[in-house]
Amino acid sequence: METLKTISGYFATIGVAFTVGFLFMGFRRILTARVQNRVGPPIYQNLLDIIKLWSKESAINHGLMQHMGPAFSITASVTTLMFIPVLRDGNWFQNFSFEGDLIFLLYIMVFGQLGMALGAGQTGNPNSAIGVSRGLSQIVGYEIPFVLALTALMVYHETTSLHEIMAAQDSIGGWNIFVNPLAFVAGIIAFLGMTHYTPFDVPFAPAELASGPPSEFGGKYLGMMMTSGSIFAFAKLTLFVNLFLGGASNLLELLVKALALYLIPVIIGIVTPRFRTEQAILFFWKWPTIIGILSILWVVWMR
Amino acid sequence: MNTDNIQSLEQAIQFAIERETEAEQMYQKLIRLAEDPKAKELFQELRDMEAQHRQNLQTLDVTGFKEKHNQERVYNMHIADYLIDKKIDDVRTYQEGLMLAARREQMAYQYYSLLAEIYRDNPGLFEFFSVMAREERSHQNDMEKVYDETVFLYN
Amino acid sequence: MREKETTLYLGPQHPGITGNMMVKLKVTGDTIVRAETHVGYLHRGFEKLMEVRNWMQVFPIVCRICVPEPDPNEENLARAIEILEGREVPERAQYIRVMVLELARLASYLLWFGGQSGSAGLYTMPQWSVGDRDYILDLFEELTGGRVYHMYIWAGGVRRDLPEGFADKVLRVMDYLEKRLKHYDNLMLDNSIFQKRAQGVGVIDREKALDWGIVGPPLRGCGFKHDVRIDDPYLVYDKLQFEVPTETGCDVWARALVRRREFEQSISIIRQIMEKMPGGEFYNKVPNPLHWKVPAGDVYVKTESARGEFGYYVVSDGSDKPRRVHVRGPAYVHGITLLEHLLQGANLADVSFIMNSLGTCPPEMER
Amino acid sequence: MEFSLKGMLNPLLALQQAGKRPHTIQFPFEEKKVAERYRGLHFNDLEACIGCGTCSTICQNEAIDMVEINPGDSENAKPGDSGLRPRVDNGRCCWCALCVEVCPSGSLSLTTHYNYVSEDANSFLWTPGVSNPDGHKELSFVSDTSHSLLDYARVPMRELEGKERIKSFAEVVLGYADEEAKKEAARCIGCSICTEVCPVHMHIPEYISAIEHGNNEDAIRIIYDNNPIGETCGKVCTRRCEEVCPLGARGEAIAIRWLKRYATEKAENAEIIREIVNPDIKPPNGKKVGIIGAGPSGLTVAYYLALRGFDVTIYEAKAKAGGMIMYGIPKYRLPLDSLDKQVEYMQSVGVKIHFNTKVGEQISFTEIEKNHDAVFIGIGYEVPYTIGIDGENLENSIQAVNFLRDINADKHVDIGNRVAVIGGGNVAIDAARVSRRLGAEVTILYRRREEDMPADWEEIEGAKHEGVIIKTQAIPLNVVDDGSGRVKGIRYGNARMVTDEKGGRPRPELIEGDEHILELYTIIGAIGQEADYSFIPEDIKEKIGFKSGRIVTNEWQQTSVPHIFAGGDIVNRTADAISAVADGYKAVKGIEQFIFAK
Repeated sequence: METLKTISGYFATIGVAFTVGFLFMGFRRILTARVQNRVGPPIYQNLLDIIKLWSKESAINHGLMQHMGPAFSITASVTTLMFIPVLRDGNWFQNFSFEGDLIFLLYIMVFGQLGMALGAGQTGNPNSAIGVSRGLSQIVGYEIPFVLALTALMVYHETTSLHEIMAAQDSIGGWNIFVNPLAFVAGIIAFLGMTHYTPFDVPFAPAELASGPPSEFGGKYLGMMMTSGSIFAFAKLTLFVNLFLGGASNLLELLVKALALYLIPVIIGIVTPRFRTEQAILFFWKWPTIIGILSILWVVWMR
Repeated sequence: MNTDNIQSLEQAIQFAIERETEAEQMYQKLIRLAEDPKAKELFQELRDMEAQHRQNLQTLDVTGFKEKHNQERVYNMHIADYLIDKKIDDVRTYQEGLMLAARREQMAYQYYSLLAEIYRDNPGLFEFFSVMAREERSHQNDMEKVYDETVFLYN
Repeated sequence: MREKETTLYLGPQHPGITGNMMVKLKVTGDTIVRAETHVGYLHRGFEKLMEVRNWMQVFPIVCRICVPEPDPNEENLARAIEILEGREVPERAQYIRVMVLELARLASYLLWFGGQSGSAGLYTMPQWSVGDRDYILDLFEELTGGRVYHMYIWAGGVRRDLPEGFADKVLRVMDYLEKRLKHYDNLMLDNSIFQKRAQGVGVIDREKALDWGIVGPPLRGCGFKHDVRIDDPYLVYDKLQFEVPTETGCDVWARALVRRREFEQSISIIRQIMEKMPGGEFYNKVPNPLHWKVPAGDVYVKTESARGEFGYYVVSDGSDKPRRVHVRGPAYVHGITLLEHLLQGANLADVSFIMNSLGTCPPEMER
Repeated sequence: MEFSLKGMLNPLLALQQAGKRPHTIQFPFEEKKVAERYRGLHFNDLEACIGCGTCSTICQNEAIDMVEINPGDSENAKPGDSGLRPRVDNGRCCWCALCVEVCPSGSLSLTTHYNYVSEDANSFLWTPGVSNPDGHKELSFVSDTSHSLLDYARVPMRELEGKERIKSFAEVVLGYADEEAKKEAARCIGCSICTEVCPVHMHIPEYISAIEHGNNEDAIRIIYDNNPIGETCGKVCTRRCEEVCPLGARGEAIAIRWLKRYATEKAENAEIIREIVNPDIKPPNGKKVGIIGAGPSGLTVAYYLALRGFDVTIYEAKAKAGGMIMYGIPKYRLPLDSLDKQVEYMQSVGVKIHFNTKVGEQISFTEIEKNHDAVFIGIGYEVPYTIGIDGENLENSIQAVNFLRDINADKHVDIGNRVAVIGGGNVAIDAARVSRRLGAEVTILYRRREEDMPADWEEIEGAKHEGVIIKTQAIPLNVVDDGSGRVKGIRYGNARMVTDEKGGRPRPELIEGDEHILELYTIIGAIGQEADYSFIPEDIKEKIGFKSGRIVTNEWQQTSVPHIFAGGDIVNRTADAISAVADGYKAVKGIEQFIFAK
């Protein structure tokens, strides 16, 4: 009985993640359109796109790794999600969180990108290859402030368990965003890098690489990637909500907090041009890294 | 047959048949006399027309007569009224032939109209002669139309 | 040790290219070692086509030589024929032509605003400027019946008179665009990241700019005050007041500022035109187009297009077809020789960025 | 990396736009209303279109081709309509609307309809008007004569003043000057619709184009290619070509006749014609052809057969060649020397003409038959119909054909000072205008309305200018005798017009009692003519088929007697010179085929 409940919980998590993910993306498309003086598509447009893509057949074959790429990507997204507790407490949506899950997440979050990189590299399209190399370079860029921010939190809370970090933020004043704003800033800038919205969309830059890694992928592959993207977006947002906004005790709270967090990359994405690759990496290594180090110092000093 | 001793419809028809036969013979003679191919063609047509009328009369169903005759309005362009009355022996050309035919039809109309007046008391005969008069009037109009279209092409 | 070179084909179908052309890039990492422009994907050899079309049939062809700004082509051809024929153009038609040319310049610059920002990833800007350009296209639609290809200016004048109430509509659009410029500044030109991307990128060698035959905003961005409208006024430009802005940076940023300031000047020119527009005839009718012959002779005419001096060399042998129409488009210099030169050593990310700043117009190279 | 605060915050102001009304519309639910002059997909008014193909000519993309909408349309088309209609390949069209600007009939327009989606590539071949029958409801870019690239106004022909004209038989039309002719010729759109209706299929666009470029000699050569009496036709042709000229749909037709006249008149005498045309005369082939009647058809047969090496002899009853164009057309329309020049030129290429040789009197038909390999009969309609009313034989009641013949032969005719002409054809108008020049007051009595008159409108106008009174719907009833066998006047009645239910032309119906008398000195009948076949022996007459007084021929003008050919008025119903020329031209081929097939 318990097992059944757990398993159904996993599926529920995936369902919620997917739904919230595409709704958020739809929301982003509408907001972007409105700022751009357009009406924009309906909020469920991404769902329609995914359904359409899944219904297509793909005639191109670049070898096994091309099939595996999107599969890796979706696997990584789901796995990441599985190790993120969606709600602070209660029995539902806890998934596989365990002691030290934060360290595990640091690795597993990159896994999807690596899988994609393998798949895209297989296609032989130079645009994909360059996109992949840029993407990996950018990971190198934003991982540093991200790790610094996480380190600050781990040091502060003396734990590597996400659950415990969540539990520690028991009141609004106890939220890490207020307790350690520098870590939040470093983390959110790294988060901008993770979302691949402008100014950090060099891997995909249409004007340069014609969308980069996914350029040889269409139909079901693209559908898989979009599905993966929806789930991964939710996973990341949930992670950040858990880390800095004290998690959520119910789904509604989670949605509100996640949306608030999501607005930051969306808004910045609307109004900024793209950094060049080296500008982006230098940027990550400069401001957010300094802020990240400062946040650790701050924690050390506070303690 | 004399007009005086027409007593019945059958006799009246017989009378009319004789008139048509006379006309037929006249055109036959003209065909022989005419040199102009167009005139010759016209007289042949007229002869055949009269022959057709004669046949129509010969096979006329007396009982159903009243319902069958034509009721449409007949125009009168009055061309024949003012055409020179040609004698048969003078007629050689196409124009003269047409003039003769138009005048003849007109006269036939007048003749039948008169007969209709005379036999006003006899409903059957009156009806027959009226119809014949109307027929002849329509033939006159046909002739006038032909005259209008050919001789009067530029008039 | 030589790094491994990757060959990248930018185009002929590519979101970052300004039309159907290809830039073949040899890249090491993100740096371009060599760039080669390849054209031939777009048009059918218009100059040659014109030699087998009669004079009137040439007008629907020339406007296709530049998609974003077809009118200088029409005006050039019309003016060349008028000079050869000695045909007078009614004054009203001349004013209408200037209005059309300046509206086309605005439309072209709006498209540039979009292209320049879009190639840098600022996707909001193209949506704005292309949307705003549509208000100008609406004006064109009302005036000429066509939105993009107008086929409106032809020998002897213009094709139709202004529709009723057109002047008011033009002025309303001008007021609107002026207001929008502030938003454009906020989003694009004041934007730190845009400035970072544009400054010091695509620098033209000022010493060689004139020798290379660079014209228009790229030349004015190098500090040369060169503008056909001032140097060799045509139509009624000598009766209008306007400035020719210059910048000294020689880079993408300087060219952007030049265009931004010229945008204001064009608005002012259009306002003057609407004020001074005389009445009267708009068309001095040409003979039956099916056998219209233009006297023998040759003539070079030029117009200041949004990309710079736009010249037509027209030769007539006195027959009903042009003997030769040579189009001297600025994009030929900017898009091939200059672009190839500027791309050497540039960052891959800047290829279409530089391309846009030069006003590269593939149909014009490939006429 | 230096960031200014302004550089980071100003872009965020863009977010204000989120509250503004969007620029875009939601397409399938809303549609953009296009401008009044929008150039969308084509529409063609199929009724007004005449299939001239000018749209197809001007289209620089070659997107328009002319097609039959239903199979057989071009065969069944009415005169002046090619039966073809434009079809637009929307894959090629660039919507420049030059086709609209040059459409002479104004049938082609562009519509507000700009959205067309189909998976079937063939459906982009769009026949305007068929593919969008409701397109007339959404017209936007329409053709307007004030904007059109074509010139709808004819270069006016200079003429003598009406008062001047009646003083003499001087030619009324003065002809085009060089510049005028070029200007008029430049209006031509070269569609060849005229060539189709011309009985001879003269190369009209070609010679107009030659005139436009100042190559009159080329024009003359082109004209003489299939019409040896081009100059006569240039003056008096009934010019069906101009009736169908597409420019006539909304303006004035090209003055095709005057242009032909202009070109041919450039050759001042027979030698010059010979020099310009410089015909290729084949060596004699020993075959002889006899031609009866030196009218337009006979002359045409003679000329082209002579060029082909035949020994050609024409037998003409009168003293001069030309037939009806010599004796039927007054001098002020066709001066004598003009015709003489043309006949002289024909004689110079080997045409022999025996004048004053009436077949049946001076020479028998049988003899001609015997001496020649083939015989062509082109005697024309010379015998007039009479008025057919009482008093028609009185003194001074004459026939127009005879009257004109006498005048042209320089005979004196006493017509007095008051003349009535009966009829409404060209002969009637000619007789009236000649009478006017002889100093008489002239009234034309016509049974129908003026618009029913078969005469040329230009002739009617000319007559009016010269002071001819035209009484329409007047039916002559009888000629009034003055008691001494002379005409005293004419009694006529007014008529009302009755429409023919069976579709013929409206018929005049006499209003009884509405009668008037017109006092006159001379009455001229101009009702119509017919042929005199009396010279043909009875046995041959039997064999040759006649129908309504006309000789029946095959398409090569051959009668059922194989070596006898016929043409002109005795064969065709159109009664004009150009049809006679056409018959002659066909007979040339027929005779050649017949003789060499033997």
